[in-house]
Amino acid sequence: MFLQQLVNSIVIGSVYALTAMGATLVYGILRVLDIANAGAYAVGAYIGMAIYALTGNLFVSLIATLIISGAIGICLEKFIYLRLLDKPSIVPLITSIGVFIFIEDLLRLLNGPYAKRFPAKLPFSGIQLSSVSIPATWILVMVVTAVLLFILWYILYHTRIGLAWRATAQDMETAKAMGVNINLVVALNFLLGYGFAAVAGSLIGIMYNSISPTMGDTPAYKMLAIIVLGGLGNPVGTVLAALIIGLVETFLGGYIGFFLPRDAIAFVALIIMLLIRPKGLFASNNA
Amino acid sequence: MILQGKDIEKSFGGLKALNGVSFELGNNEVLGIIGPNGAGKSTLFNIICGVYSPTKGSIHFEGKNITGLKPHDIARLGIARTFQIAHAFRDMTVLDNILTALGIDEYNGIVSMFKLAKKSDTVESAMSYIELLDLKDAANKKAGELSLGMMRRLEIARALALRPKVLMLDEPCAGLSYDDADEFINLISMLKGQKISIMMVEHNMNVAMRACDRLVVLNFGEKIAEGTPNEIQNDPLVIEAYLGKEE
Amino acid sequence: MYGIVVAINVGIFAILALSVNIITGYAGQPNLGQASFFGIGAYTTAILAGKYGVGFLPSLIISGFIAGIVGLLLGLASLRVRDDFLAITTIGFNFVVVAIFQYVPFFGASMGLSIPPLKLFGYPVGYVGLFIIILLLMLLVILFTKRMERSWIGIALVSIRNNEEAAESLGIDTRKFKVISFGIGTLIAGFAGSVYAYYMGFIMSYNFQFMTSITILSMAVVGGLGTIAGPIIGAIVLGLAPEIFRFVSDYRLLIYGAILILMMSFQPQGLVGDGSIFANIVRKLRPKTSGVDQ
Amino acid sequence: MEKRLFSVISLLLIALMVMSGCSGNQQPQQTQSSGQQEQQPSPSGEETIKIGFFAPVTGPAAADGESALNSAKLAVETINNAGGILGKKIELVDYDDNFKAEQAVSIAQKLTTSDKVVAVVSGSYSNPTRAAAPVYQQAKIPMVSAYAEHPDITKAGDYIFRQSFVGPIQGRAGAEVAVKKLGAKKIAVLQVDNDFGASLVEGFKERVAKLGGEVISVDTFQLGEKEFTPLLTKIKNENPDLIYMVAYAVEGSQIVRQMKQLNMTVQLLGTEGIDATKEFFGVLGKDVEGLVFTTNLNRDDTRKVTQDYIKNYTEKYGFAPDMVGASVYDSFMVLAEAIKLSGQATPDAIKDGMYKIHDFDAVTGVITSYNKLGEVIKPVQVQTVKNGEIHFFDEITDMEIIAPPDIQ
Amino acid sequence: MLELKDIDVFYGKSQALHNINISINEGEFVTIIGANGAGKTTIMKTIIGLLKPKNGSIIYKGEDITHKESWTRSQMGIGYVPEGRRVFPELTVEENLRMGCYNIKDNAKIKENYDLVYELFPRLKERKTQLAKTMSGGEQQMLAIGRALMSSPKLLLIDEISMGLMPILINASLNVLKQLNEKGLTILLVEQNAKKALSYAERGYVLQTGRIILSDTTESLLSNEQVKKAYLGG
Repeated sequence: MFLQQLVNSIVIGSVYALTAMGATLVYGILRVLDIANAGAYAVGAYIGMAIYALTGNLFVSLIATLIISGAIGICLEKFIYLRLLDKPSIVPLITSIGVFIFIEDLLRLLNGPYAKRFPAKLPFSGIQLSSVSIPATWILVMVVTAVLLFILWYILYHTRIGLAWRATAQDMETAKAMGVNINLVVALNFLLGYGFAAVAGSLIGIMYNSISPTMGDTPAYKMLAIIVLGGLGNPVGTVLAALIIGLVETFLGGYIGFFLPRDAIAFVALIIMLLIRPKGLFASNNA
Repeated sequence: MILQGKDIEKSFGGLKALNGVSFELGNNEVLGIIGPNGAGKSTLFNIICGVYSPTKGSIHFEGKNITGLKPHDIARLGIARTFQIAHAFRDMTVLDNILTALGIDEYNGIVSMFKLAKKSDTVESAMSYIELLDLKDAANKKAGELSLGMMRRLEIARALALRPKVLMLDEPCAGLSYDDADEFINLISMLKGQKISIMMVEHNMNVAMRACDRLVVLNFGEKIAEGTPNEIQNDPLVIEAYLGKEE
Repeated sequence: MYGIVVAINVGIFAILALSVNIITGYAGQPNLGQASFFGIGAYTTAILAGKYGVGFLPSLIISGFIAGIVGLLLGLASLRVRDDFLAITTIGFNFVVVAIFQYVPFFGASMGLSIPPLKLFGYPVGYVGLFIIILLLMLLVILFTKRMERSWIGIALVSIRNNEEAAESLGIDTRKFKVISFGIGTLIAGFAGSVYAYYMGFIMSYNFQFMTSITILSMAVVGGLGTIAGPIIGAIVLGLAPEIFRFVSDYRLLIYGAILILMMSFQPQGLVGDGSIFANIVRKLRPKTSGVDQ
Repeated sequence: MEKRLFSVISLLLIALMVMSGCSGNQQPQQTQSSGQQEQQPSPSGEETIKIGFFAPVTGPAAADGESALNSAKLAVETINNAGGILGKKIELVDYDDNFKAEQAVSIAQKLTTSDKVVAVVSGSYSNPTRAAAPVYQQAKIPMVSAYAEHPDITKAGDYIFRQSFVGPIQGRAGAEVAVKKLGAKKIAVLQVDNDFGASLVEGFKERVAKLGGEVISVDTFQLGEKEFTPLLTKIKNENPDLIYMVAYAVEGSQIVRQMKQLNMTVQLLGTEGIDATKEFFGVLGKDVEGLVFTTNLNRDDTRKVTQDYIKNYTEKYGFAPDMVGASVYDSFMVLAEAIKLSGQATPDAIKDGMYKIHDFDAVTGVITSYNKLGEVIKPVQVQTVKNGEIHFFDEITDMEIIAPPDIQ
Repeated sequence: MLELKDIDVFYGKSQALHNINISINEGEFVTIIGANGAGKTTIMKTIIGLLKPKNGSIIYKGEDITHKESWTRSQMGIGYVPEGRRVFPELTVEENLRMGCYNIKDNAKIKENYDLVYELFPRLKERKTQLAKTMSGGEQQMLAIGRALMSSPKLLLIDEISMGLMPILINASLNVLKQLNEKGLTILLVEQNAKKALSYAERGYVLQTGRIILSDTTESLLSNEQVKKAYLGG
């Protein structure tokens, strides 16, 4: 049972990591708490399902989901966020909540309120050990998360544009003067930020074989707790925080028992942490 | 002597920003702290005002040790300050900016903080500071709409409204034009007439030389010279610190 | 009657918007968890009036004070964090408070709590009576805010919002005033919660979720933070929006979202905030006054 | 320039809102089901009987809201096509409560004062229904709650009726099935943490104890929860004979799926919360084979009303109806019956008519009557899934179990 | 090579630069000196494009770049050492340098530039995997200069080379600049330390409160009393 719970927590943590990554990337560059990112999560699930239904190819649908949602993200950035950056931080926050409400309701109007199925056929089957069972969809989630995070890590730490991303997050002005086209970096940021959230949504849709317009509700707020625990804008910290929350939730909720609901655990952890270490568990010094 | 710093040392991380700096501000004196960029002037200034506490050493005000007090406590004792980058309350009118300082005795009590601020006597008193700094036409304007020169005057007016014994000015002339700076020097001499001791950090040497009775020169966190403007102007160490050494 | 019920709703939310305005508008501290204090007030009344038969006024007052005390504590804790971190702390607080209401049997847990109909001097108070009570409460809050705006505390809070460092340098203990603003703002939210409990007759944790906090804050922001008219106008606009748009019932939320986006994009200072179109018109129309209080 | 233009537009938008707010009060919007508009002459003033309706058409419970609204429209259409009642057509006045109690209260005011309906059906959850009930009671307009579970709803007064079983009844029925029919001794409970879950489990636990079974654990989860593997792993370890799942469709479908993924084969007993065509059976497909659940809609019911309803709904909306829809549909039918019985379409007459209902042939079973508290007395249906279809499993008629609470 | 024509720059409502006219020829070593707050950094930021002038134009190699973005200017060969160094604290030395040649795609050229910088500042090579924030002020200054050189600039803008540096390091840095200048790099140095700057540069401008008050060869500026006044008053 311990092993099974451990696997459970890794799957949950992977999903959280992928979901929170988008918001982390956006915060890293623009310093905006982007709740609308959870809208991309729901949009991604619908796009993924639609393209999968059309092509029957999971790989194609995930890539297309990433790109289409990323494009939506870029539009949001260009038409809405960019003009709000010099305003008090509460303004972009409320705007992003407005965007989130708008997206969710648009999905309901377009697709109806009922949950839909997302039955993906996977080319591999689950693993069954004596005490641990790992369904195929879990493997998919873990593998895709690992691959995406690896790609992100590779982009951030081994490519020119990734270097520019990190430099821009640290000092936008100097990065500009070094010849970095900030518009491009910000666009990439939204492409990846919204793309990742969308893929996370697709994966969740497949994993639970169910997508609905309101599926972004819980992630929208839990991801806030995770990105703060991870040190706001720190991608590596976010992954660690997501895994830790996955672990704590699984073991507190399913193993030991906790007097509050599972979803509250992340926030209890958040409040305790902020009181002890106000800049997040993995805050970098310049954040 | 009203304000005294003894052997002040301050490190940030491993870097020593100040190293054993002492100074004395006499009654009704204008003391200038000068030095090239990165000399530690602002650090010293902020230690006196309670923004930082020193790693070593102490600050004494009227014989009392005030080291480590919070900025608002220090303000209440009678040390007012201005800021290098204009810190006017931009959303508030000029009048309200001054009123903020006039409330110093009312902020402590739960009841007194609910007393009306704009009584005719307080407004009158605020207006007197506004007139003193020649801001009358702008009294009902938002501070954010003022020019930099006016904003600096507003900050001085606001600091004066605390009725301080010591006025600390952090680069009061940064970014000002000639005329504004000239006016500023007149203002300082006028304030001297009102028995206020002044300590200022200033980059504009023209102003520092003309406004100050005495200067303390810092370089790399240490005091390298102290004396009248005349002595300082001819001190080879100072000239070297500023203009550099000729090869 | 329908009009009165809608007005009661708008009135309660106007009080709430005014309450968050003291914390976020005047003192400049982001607070996205105001619904939790609204809830604390409502639950206190539900327990006092529902379980122990306590009368209206004592329930109202105790509810306000309990919310205010919890608010003071949150204010104290919040001194350690700033800006975005503070915003998220308040969100987290909201989730935890709702979770406690939802889980702890004393608070009715998942069954919610019922509140007996409001009676004053032995007579039942109908919606009209409630509306009058809310109007009175709102009037008190407005008068209080006006007084605050014109007194030293108001000046201190606005100066903190503008520039904390400078406020400190003028003898203002910024930490103390931030905590006080939390205390006052949450106290008022507690009052609103108490009246809300009587009005609804039944409360559940769901009513005080984070989205409610957002609704409250959006009203204050859309109307104009740091003003008195702003939160009230915001509450009217956003409070009436769901009622007005009933004829396009399917698109109501969509329109709500769009209003938030458009307002923030083009009038981020709110409808009557500084520099908004309305404020400029009013400023042009109003003769200049010296603003002296005798 | 562009900026200015947009701000003018947004201001206009707001001005428009304010203005329409002023006029909105005098002219309440009355929506009619779109499908029926051509079929029936447009109802005017005196000729129609106005029945109000509210459901969470937007917001987090939108799926149930739509099922409810669909059935409400179908019910009105069915009645009107059959010639109406007392020669008058029914006019539906429907509103969306956005899953919010405050909105349900203002809708209640709107329906009772400006819309002047003679009766109301609640197609919403407990929170809005419970908050609105006193308003209807005070206005003396009868309200039938279609499927809200909270026990306090009917306590608002004699004008408030419930068309579904009060929670503990279904819980008790579940216990009968679990222990007697399915032979379970050790039972694990997995419960949604709200009034629905709590009240069912209350009745279930009490009855299981009486029948000699044992509830070995009760685990709760939040509405909207997706991840049940931690809880299920724990339950798997406890090795129960049966899991009593009190959940709604979305969460329930995840529980079933994740049980499959964990290779759990233990018998599952569900409740009416999962009885949703699209959200549960549609999502699960074949994964749900063998499930037993208590509900009020018997798909195998051979009576004409039930079969007609299922057929008409499926034709009209393209998918099979569920328990929420059936309950709403019945609520309208019951109101129509009450009008017929009292011969008058006034609120008081309808209320009196409701208490006169006896052995009424409803979609969700034969209704014995309504008791003084306004609770329905009818058998509990037990269904099972065989070959991917929902079929009859049992029917609980024992009065000891199905007797609702009453006024003492 | 670079020409500033009638530049006015404002911060909000206050004017920071008044009618600035500067021109630099190819291969020159020009300095702008002036006390703190005179507007030196503002000029630099205006040239690199981080601030937009309200009036006037900037001509670089015959092209009007007044409305070009910073990154375009950088691509056109303007290197920049910002005031206070502004190295990227969380990047390694090597990554900081890589940022300098952000727009060079030719790997051989990049390698060549690395070699050049490491030759000029061997210390950087020793510390190439270290995070920039862990380095001393002097090393950070070297890094900032090295970073600017990585782009193979035609024109190098340096804002305050002396700030917070020990005199010996200032000389070392200036010597490096002189060397580079002799190899053909055009340099514009903004400096508070007037004597230092003037003894290395060929030509100088004196800036006071946002205005150019003097412009001459460095020899004559060194002997000009007005320069001392601009600093020490009198």
